[in-house]
Amino acid sequence: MGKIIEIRDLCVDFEMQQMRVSALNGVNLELQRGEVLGVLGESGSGKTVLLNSVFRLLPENARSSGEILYCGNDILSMDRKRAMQLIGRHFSLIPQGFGSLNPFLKCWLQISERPMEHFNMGKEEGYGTAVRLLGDMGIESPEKAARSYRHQLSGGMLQRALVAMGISGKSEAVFVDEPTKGLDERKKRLVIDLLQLAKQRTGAMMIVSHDLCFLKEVSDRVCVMYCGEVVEISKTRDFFASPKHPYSWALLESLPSRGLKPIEGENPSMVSPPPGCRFNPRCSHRSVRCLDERPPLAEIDGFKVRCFKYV
Amino acid sequence: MKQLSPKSYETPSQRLLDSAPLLGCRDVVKIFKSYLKGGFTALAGASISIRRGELLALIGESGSGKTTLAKILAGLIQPTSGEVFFGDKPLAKMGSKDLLHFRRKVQFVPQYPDLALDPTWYIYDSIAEPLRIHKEARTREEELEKVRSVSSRVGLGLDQLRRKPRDLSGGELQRAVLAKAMVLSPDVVIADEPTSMLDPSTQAKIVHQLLEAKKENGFAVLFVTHDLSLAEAISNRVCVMLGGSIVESGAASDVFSSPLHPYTLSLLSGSASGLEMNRGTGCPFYSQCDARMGACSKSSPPEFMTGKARSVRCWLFGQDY
Amino acid sequence: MKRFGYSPTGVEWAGIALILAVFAMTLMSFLPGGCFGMPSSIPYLPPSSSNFLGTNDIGDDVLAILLQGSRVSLSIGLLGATVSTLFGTVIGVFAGFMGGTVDEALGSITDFFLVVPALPLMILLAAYLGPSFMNVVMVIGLLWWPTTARMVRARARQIRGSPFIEGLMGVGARKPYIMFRHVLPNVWGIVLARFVLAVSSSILLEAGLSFIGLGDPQNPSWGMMLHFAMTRGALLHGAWWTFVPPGICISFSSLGFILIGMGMESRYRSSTKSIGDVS
Amino acid sequence: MKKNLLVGSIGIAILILAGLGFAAYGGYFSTGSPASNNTQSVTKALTIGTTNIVKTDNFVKDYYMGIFAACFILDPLAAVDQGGSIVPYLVNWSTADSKDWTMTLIRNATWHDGVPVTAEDVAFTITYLKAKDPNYATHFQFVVSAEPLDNRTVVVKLSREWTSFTTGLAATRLIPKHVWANVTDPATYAGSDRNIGCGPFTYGGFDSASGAMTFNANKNYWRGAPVVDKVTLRFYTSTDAMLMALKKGDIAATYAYASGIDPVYVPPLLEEKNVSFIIMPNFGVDNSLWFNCMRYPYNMSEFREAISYALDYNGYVTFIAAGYAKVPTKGWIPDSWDYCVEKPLLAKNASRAASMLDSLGFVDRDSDGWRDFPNGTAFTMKILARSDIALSMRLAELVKRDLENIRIRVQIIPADVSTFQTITQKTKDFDSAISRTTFWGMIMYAGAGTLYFDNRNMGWANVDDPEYHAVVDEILRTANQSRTKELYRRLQDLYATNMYAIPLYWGKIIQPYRSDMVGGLVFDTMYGILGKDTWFSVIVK
Repeated sequence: MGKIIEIRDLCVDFEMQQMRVSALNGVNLELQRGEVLGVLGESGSGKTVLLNSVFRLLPENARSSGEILYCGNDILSMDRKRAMQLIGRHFSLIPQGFGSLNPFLKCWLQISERPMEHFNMGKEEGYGTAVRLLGDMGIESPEKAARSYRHQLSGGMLQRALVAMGISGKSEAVFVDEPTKGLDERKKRLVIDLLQLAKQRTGAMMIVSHDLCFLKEVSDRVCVMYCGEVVEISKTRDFFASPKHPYSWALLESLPSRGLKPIEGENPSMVSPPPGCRFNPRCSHRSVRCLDERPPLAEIDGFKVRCFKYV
Repeated sequence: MKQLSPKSYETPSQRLLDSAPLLGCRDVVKIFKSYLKGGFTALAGASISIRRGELLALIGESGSGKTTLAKILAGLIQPTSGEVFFGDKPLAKMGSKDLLHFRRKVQFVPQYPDLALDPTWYIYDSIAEPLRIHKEARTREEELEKVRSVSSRVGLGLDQLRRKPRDLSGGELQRAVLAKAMVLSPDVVIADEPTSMLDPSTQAKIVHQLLEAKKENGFAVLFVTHDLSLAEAISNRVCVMLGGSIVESGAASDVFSSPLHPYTLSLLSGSASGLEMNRGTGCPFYSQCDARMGACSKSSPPEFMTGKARSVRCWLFGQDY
Repeated sequence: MKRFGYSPTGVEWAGIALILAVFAMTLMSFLPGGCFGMPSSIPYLPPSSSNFLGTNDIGDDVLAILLQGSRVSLSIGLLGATVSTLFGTVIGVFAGFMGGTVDEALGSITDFFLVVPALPLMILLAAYLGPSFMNVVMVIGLLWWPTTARMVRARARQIRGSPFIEGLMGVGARKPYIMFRHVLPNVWGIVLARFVLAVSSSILLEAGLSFIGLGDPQNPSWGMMLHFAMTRGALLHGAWWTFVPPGICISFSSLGFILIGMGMESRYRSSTKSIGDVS
Repeated sequence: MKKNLLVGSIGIAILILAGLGFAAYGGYFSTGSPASNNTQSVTKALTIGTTNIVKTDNFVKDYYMGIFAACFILDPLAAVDQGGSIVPYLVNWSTADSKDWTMTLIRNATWHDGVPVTAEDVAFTITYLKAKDPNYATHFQFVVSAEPLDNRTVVVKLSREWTSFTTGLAATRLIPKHVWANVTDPATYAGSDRNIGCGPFTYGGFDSASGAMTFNANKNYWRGAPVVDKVTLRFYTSTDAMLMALKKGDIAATYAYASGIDPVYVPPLLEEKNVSFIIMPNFGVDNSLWFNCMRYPYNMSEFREAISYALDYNGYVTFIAAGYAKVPTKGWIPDSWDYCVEKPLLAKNASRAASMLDSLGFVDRDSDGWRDFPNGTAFTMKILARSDIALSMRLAELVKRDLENIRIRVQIIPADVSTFQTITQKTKDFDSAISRTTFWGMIMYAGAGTLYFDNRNMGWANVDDPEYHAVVDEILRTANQSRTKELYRRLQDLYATNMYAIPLYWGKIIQPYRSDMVGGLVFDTMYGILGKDTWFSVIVK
């Protein structure tokens, strides 16, 4: 198992008027070949910023430090044009929602857009690829769907087209942004099936989501983010069986199937995060040490956790 | 906050089932006019009734018509045919005074909390607005008192009341929307997927606050959701919606432990694939049903009662009666 | 993410500076006569220490007239913009919120005025009504509202469709109440931006009307200064001081309002994106 | 999108500034290339610029087309000599009692289409124009009938004695009966023969797009063929543009009917070595302040006199006429007329004006700084001015400034030419007005400007004074020249004492031309350099 992407000490700040918002604080993470990594976090945890940093999509007011290594090349510090080329050739993105589909382009054009641009795929080949992919996804008449526009397709078909977009052409890693947001159970089911299909066609996959049940089904490893920090990285099975970090534990407890217990307190402000462990104001296990010392991301028995409980 | 288990909210179902329906509708059909496609049938004869003090979960996936049904019950849109009644009076025959009473007693909580409040108003004013419209508060002090008490019930502090919607998080917004719905002390709160856009921990918090408030004030809740586990955790009674009609209803414990309709079964087993629903004649689930019969494709099954307050729309149960 | 209080960008600062300059000119024009040079007995006197900007064809001090002209341009600009914005907002809100037949009727009126070529009609109207301050204001007001009405209507429609209005209906609020208390405050940003842009257009239109001799002779404006410079031989005299200053004033004052208006409009757009995203 | 708009608007602003800058120095750049006129070629052509813009080439409908038709293609019945007297041109006349006039054709004129001019045409012209053209309705107001006696004689019968009937003949443009006899509405007639006359030029055509009208020499003119073969009129919307064209040599001379160019243009032109000027005394009063003498308080001669002391006549001479004018006398009639009598010069005397107004009761009663009516209500003097003449508006502003100095609140009412005429001649709803008079107007009716004063005629001043009416009536009946002169003196006494109108300045008619391109221009009292005599003496260089 090799590492496809290694993120080292990634910090991202946004410069607003008069203040600095820290969105990511020293994130260390790697995406292994062949795995599905689920990045779990609630809104404001910085998971989307993480995704955007990998794709060099951060807005102008963002200041980043640290490294994002792909085959030893730092994507973050690379010349922008080269970086975009590298990202385009090796990574692909399944965006969130149908809004990212261009309403004025036919479906197949969008599915094959990336290989056509980065691998000199011809138009006919592109069309063929799109039809084949859509067929593999379980669409009964893929030719018709490939020639349709956004508004002519149903929700399920669009979902398939989105995933097809992500896996058309060769890619080392597929990144998926919140694939289940606002979807009902049956659609979620479909997405899970589709992603399983997609997993077989790519090197690795990273899924960003806040949907615990969904990640439980698709991911191999889970990385839990809280307030711009990675607080736990575990195997999925272990995580759902026995979460290590108090936050992970509380998060699982808040699921309807596990008692619907809310986490006390509010998400902390990103402008002035609490000192020490960022979870300490809401933590039921906090000690004096947690108040002013930031716990390290300790590695124990194959999982990593940022809590003094385990140090 | 004390630890709560879902069962602690359950009131003896028998008592609930005996009481007269508070708000309900009979055979409601709603066809949205469309110049291009010649109309879209969102509701095909749905009947539902909400009883005093219960928490009724309306389960359905997107496109099943649950939001339309919720809005019709809240009096926000007019049904094409069928009848909505509040108490014993049909909505269509209400005078302006009765209608005002209805508006006060039935409150609607929309799906997107970030759009449910006027972005230019302070949260306090938005929450106080129903009081002002219905002239419920005689003085500023009384209004302040009412707004504060209802806000603290959902966990909103004075600090948040002084802000505008854009300065609040999604969870805080949804709380404000809840507070606004509860400020008139309604009899029924219709919540249209109030937590579908929220994070799990926030969802848990909001649901708790809703349930706490319900317990204190005793209003009934129609909780529209597509989240089965959430529905199972909180509801007394469940209606499952499919293709514009209610295919199964009954006490929550019964439905979740022994689902009758094949669709409910497939939902609970998580095996439902993403195939499209049948929009033609016959049962909407016909094309995917494992137990389909000849009758299923010809006509839509009527409601069969399989027990007290338990009904299902499936030809499978037709022979029993 | 939280938003912060109003802090102008560089472009808007430039606009504010220009507008402040115009206001300063207007304030200075109220200083007692003679502060800026007395009328001279010599026409087309070049700039000198006694007349900073020289004199015009009838020996008036150009600087004094220029300052007085700022009053006219500013007041016509503001009044014309007020009339047009008021009209546009009322029609826009009404059409957008009521929808249906009301919307269609008002919409076709708006469209009619949109396609009518404004400038020729304006010249015609101004010529017919006769040159007077209020007429110029009315002409500008009557012909500038359709674009405002359309933008306000679009926004009002958007607001009408958003859940909070639906919620208000559910609470039992009446339509006029919703229109005044909720729709109006929500179109306010766009109205304000349109107002500022309309001020700029009014200044330019007034200058145009005055330049072709349809201005109000009681209130000499910058456009009228240009008019008399052009019709009384300032060009041949090479008396640049009679027409360059009013030209600069017209361009810069309208530019100032344009800059601010555009800034406000883009600010407004970015702040209301979220409502537009969800249908 | 937004950025484009921004860049665009800044770009426009810069363009405007650049344009202004260029315009500022444009005067120096365009000293112009010498004219390329083909003096040696077969045709001698002359191009003349004018700001009197013709909109349609129908001389009944279009005022300025009427002027140019009279200059080029039509002949008058009588002419005006250098001293302003009416002399025979196409016809001579005699009368015994100033009521029945016998007119005799004295020239062998032919129409442009070869038909000879007969007495029929003369009689037809008088009756037709009186009936169809509102201007001639006043010119021939006392005409009862005009009948041809034979081929060369016409008898005109008047309803009353009218010694100055012949002045109308100088204004009459003889038109062919065979063209117009069947035309019911001459103002809309568009037949190809509409511009047939018997004048020195035939009509060449009008291009309204390029703003040019041409006339070709009539070789069969009864005075012989004109010296130039072709005259082109170029129309300019502004004097500036016209004078630029003159400097560049695009046009050889400029023309403006009855007024010449605005004198403020003269000083900068003096530096041009090839530009010369024809400067002639103006027989009209350049500009007067006319009072509505039947409206309170302008019906009080003391009030009018008080106003006359408030005005700064030297200022008008400087600012409006650029020095090419005189301060007028109280007698109103310009000293270019030989019957002008010496009267005291008008002069500003603000304290006297103020004390006169005080004694009339026009004092500031509500202490707002402005004088009020004696009964205490606010007083505003309204001045009607021609909005289409920049000079007129400027003059109104100067008058306003002077009156405001003696604390009279003034409002300028701008009016275009037709509105001005309607208000002053028909509705009479005005306080005062500023306007010029023309030579033409000065000789009409009883002469000496009576046309403009007498409320029984155009009567801008709306004079209802029986004494004045008596003098006018006597002039109309009197055939005796010396008696008429005596009566004109009497009129000037009345003007001086009653101040029905205050002359603001007596100016000059100034027409610049290129001395290197044209010479021998003759100044006609009525039509300036476009008078008939010019065409027989002009030298095209």
